[in-house]
Amino acid sequence: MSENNVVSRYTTAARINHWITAVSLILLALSGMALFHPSLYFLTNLFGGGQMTRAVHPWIGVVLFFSFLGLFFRFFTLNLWNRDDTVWMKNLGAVINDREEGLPELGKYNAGQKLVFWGQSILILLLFGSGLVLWDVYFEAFTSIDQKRLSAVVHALCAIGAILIWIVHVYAAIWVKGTLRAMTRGSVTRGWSWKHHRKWFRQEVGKP
Amino acid sequence: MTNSWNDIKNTDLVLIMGGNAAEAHPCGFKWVTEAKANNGAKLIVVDPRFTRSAAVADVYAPIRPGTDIAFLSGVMRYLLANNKIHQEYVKAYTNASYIVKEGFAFNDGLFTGFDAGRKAYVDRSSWDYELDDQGMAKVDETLQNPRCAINLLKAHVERYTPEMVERITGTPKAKFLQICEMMATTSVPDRTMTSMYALGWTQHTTGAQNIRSMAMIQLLLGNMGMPGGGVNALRGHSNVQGITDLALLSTSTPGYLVLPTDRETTYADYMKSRAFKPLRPGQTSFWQNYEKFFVSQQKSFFGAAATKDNDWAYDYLPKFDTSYDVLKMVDMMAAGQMNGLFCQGLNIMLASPDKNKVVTGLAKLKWMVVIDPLETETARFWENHGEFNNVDPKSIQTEVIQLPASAYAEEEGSATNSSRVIMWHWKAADGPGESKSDIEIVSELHLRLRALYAKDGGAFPDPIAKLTWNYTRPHNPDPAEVLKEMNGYALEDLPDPADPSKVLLRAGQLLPTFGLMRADGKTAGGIWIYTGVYTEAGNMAMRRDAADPTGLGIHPNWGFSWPANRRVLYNRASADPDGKPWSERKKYVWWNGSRWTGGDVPDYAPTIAPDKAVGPFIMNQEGTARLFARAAMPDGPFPEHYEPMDAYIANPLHPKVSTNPVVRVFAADAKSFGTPDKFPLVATSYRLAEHFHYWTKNVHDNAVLQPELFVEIGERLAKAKGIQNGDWIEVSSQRGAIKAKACVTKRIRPIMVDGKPCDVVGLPIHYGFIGFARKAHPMNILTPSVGDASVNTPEYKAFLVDVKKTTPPAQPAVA
Amino acid sequence: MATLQSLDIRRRSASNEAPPQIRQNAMEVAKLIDVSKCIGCKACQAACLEWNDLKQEIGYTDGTYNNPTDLTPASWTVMRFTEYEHGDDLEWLIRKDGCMHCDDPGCLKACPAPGAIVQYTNGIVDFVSENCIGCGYCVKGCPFNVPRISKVDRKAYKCTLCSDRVSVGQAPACAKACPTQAIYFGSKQDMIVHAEHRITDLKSRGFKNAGLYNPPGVGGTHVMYVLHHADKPSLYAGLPDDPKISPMVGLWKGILKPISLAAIAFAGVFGFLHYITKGPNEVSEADQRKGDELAGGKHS
Amino acid sequence: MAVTRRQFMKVSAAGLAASSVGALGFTGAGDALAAGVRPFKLERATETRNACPYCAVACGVLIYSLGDKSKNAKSSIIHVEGDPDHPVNRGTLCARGAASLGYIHSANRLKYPMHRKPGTDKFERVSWDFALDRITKLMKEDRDKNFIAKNRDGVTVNRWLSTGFFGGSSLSNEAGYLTYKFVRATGILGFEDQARI
Repeated sequence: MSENNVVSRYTTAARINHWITAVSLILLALSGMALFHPSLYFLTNLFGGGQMTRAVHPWIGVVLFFSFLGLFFRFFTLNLWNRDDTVWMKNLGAVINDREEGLPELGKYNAGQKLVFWGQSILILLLFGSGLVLWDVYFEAFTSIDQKRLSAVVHALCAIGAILIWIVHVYAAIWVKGTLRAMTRGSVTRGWSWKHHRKWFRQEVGKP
Repeated sequence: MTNSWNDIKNTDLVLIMGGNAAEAHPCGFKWVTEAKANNGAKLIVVDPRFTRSAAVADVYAPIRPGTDIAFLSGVMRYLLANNKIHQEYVKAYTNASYIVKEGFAFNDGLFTGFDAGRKAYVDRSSWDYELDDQGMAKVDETLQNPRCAINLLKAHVERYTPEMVERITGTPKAKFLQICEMMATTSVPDRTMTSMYALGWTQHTTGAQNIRSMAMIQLLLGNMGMPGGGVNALRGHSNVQGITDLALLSTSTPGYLVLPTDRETTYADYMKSRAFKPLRPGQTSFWQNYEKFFVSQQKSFFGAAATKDNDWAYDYLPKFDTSYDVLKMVDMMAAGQMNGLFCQGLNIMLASPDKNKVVTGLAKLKWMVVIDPLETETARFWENHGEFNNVDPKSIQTEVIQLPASAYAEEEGSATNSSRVIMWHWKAADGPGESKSDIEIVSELHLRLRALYAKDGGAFPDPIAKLTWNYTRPHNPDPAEVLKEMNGYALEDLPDPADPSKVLLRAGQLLPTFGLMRADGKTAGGIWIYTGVYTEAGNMAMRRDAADPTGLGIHPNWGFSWPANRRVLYNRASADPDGKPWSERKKYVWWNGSRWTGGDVPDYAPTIAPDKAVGPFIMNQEGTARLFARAAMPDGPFPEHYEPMDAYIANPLHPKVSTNPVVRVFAADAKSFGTPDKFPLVATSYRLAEHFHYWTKNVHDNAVLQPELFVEIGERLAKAKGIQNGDWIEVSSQRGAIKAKACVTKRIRPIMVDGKPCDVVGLPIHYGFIGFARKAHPMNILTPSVGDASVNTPEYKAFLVDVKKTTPPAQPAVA
Repeated sequence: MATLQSLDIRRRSASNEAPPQIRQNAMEVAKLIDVSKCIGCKACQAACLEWNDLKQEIGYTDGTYNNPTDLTPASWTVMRFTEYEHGDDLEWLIRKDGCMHCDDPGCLKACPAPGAIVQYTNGIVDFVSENCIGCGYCVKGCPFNVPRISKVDRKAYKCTLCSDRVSVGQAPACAKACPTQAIYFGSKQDMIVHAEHRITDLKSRGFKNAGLYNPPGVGGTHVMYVLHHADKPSLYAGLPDDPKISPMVGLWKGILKPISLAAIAFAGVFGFLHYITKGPNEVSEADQRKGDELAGGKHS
Repeated sequence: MAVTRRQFMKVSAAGLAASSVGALGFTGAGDALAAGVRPFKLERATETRNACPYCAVACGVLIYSLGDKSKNAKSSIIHVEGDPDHPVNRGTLCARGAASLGYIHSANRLKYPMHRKPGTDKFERVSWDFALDRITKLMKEDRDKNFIAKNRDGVTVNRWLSTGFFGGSSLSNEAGYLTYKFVRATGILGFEDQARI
């Protein structure tokens, strides 16, 4: 399992998969927000102007969808909800205030991470579906204008949801020191593992 | 048009029947909408189909194609029976009181004088008035004599009861009577009705009589010569009026003069039958001036070569034995009797009925010249276009020369619209490629032919060699110079007949009016009715003063309206016999105590006082209009309903004489007529608002607006035949079959004819195998090669077909 | 006519910049389409194609008089023919379809590209192609289903009310061409007055429900109809009875925009405050030790 | 909704202002309020008065062409619209007239004299001289052979029946008049236009 003083947390493939997803999501958020709010329209310059932004956004969406699909199948079993998660959630206040001592030992993911996982899974599915409805270049003929209007609202709401979750996800990674390296180097420190995902750590140690 | 486009705004009631003005003449139809919006006018549309004119009508009535005379005769019966006629007008301005010869009669569908062998009214002598010993027509002012024209008319139309009208025309009785009542409201002096018709009335074997029926109604109602009245032919091409005036017609010469027949062996014979003497005392009988117009015309054509000694070059004109009209020429071509043909802007392959017969004829020609701005089917009749024109070029030995002509925008000149207004147009740019104007092409042909005859001699070269062509630029004459020649000028000084010491006009000066034309060779003028269009004051066709001082839409200083810049014909009739307007509301031209005055040029000698009792219809020998036509029509002095040649039913009035008995049928076509057992549907052809004849399929945007041939059928018929909207269907007639897409519509409903439902099929004419619109079978594959008894206009508007579902046509490999 | 030439901007899509508000008295123009006078001749369609240099593809007939069968990027107006049978009577209702130039334009509201859709002070709603990004949001914003996106350049197109002609004091090409004055153009006030005359005439001819179509749901329009059956606009090939900007679009382009940005901002601010008040969540020495122990007592 | 549109917009505006802090300074005020109306294309085009070529309403049209007819500018027609002065059409045009620019520039306009030899399946381009000489030669051959000077009764009839002429009905009067003179002088009786059909 581990070599020296670190614990392996993500394989290279998983990390690549994550970062493709992450980059896609950021680009989608930037291009999407550019088209969503006039104050952010200047962001279209990042993509080569309005026409280009409109054109590439859905394609990035396709990349994100399939990339996220990879993450989903990679991790969904680990993100199944259990009794400990419920306890953890009930003590969210303690978590936010960095007082995790009394909480149950956690597996690879805590309830917050699982919520991020399931939240993004559902939202990306909805974004993908509503995005296809809005993707007039190829799919204009398949839906009515009313369906497109509904999709636009769903797409916007889901996008905001996804961005908010993403903010939580990123902030958590920044706030919880030692997290980031899991996705940059693939490993975490033993101390980090002990502190945040002790049950998982025990399993990892117990592996032959 | 007896009146003008603008005059329509003065009307109180518009009858569109035998036409579809909204689609065929949208910008003229504007004046109908103006009359409706600003004059409270009502619009009646009578048509086999609920057209786009009907879409804005107050009343629409369906009618079976080819039964207009029955409808209109029924109207006349209604007006006469209910005394809804303009009594004083009818009495004073028509021949109602004239006594018709005892011998005249009408029995079992035939007037007196019919020769069954020659299928003609050979002896029309009974179709005339009783004359007194002065040669004047006898009249009975009290109208009591049963032989008075109006009493004979009453008896003639008595058979056209509303029930009979419904039985023949399919128009529901209630609708018919509603329309009669509306029309009857215009029999009062201060209300008028206008009639707007087009090919829907002319393209029948009874075409001329259709129009005559309407003219009679307008006379009974007192609507002729009135603002907002008249009988208005809405003509087809931009200058078809001018070209008709100029007599590009087999037996005419310009200005409605007539070519001699080979029975008129001498000039004296010819003139004898033209000099129409008055039939009532003191009448104008304007055609008495015929010789002045004829001689001036010959002087224009042949200059010094036309002299009194050679009877003004009488023999330079061909004499006709029969009318060589379109149908006759096609028949001759198909019989191999013609070698050469020119098609100058006329797409004969689509324009003449029975396309297969036309193509047979074209293929038998030795040579054909096509002069046109556009590609035409005619020019490429020898080209294989799959099933749309399935011919073998190798087997067609016709030599074809196609010459590119410039179009309207690329040349200047004048044109005459349907209101008889001659207007100038200016050149905007050169034509494409090497195209030349028609003027240049015709000039080149004439000069080269003339040179050949000068060099080699040949058959009777005189008229060619002596034809005046002394234009400044003979190879491409200036249109203004040509218009001057048409207008006419003095060849010698013209002394004033009242005071011989004075000169009215110096030699070389342009004639201000045809009143100055002379029969002694001192004046020249190509077309007398145009005289006044180009005077010493300048080119009147160029006038562009749009002012309308009376507000009646006269616009007297816009262009030049022939004759004599008159906008409404017979306008003397707008005033009562005392010269006072019939009503203040319809005031137009009146006697002011010393002369005729008003907003328009009076159609009358300007200083003849009313008490001289000179009739307003000065072109007629009687001075009055004719309810009884005398021998002017070959098929009867009264209109009579005859079935179209493709007869849907046996004529209920006289089944033994079902169709027009004097129609000319060529031997080759004797078996080409359909019968209802094989072709149980009544078809009619028509034009669409989006297209102009066969031209605009070459215009991208028009092809966009109506891209493809369709056939309109009613829902009942579609259901019976299992046809859905947009299905391909085959339409067949005795002449052939075409494929087209079905347009299933509520706008064609079955009508009850002679007790059984009759379905109408509508066929737009515009499509062929040349152009940007979808290729199609020319629709004239279906139409019969037979024409009107008077003028041989083909019967495009009523024929029998059948329809069935079919497969799409195979598209030819090469587009 | 000077005011007709004023094409000052009243609204501009996706812009925070407030248009100049000083010039308030520009004459509002309108096109009045009198359906009762329309003969469906398609002169307006031809004039529109010609003036605007549009090259519509040649289609096929579908067994009706509707050609082209729908609005397209190159056909900014089409005639829609409806055969309306009631009892024994038949009416052929012919409506010229095209942009209505709403006073409260849904397209402009939906458009995300700054300046791609503008509304001039004279009421014309115009698409400015160079700013258009082809997203199709205008299609979703429009209550009349008018804008069309070109497959060639992915830009939105519709009737401009011939803003180029109006800007030099000319009537739109369709209005000028219309043979029967079924299309009439002038100030909106004049058009309303003219419509009243027409309605009076129609009522005298038995159309008791004749009226003006100037739907308040979109603040009125600068293309109005005189209808013989103003009580049933939908008879005319589905003209909306009571058009409004869809509530979906209202939500999407209205309250959702500020709320969303606020939520994102809030999340960011919350994180920042959390960080500076609570400090980072770091692994303690003790945790590190325990971790090492668990892993086998190795030290780092 | 209880909120009116105006109130709603105010709320939106406030929210917008609050939420767009991060975007301040980026909204390109420079290009903000310029909106490009398509330039009026007839500004200095040459206007020529003409008449619509189609039906016999003969509407007045204004033809606009490129260039000012100066020596070095080749006129080319760019637009056709109704002549507002013309009493009949008063500036209006129908679907045919309004699209007549497409007739002027139709790809199916004829540009050169063409000749189809008997039995062949194509037109070949020829010179005007060839075409005109060929036509007059064919005319003379047929006329000299088939001209009827006298009928069976010995009456001078001077007619030529084996060649016919279908004339256009959209020619100018002047072209029609010259056509009449040219054709009638040859003795042709089979001479018709669109009027009858």
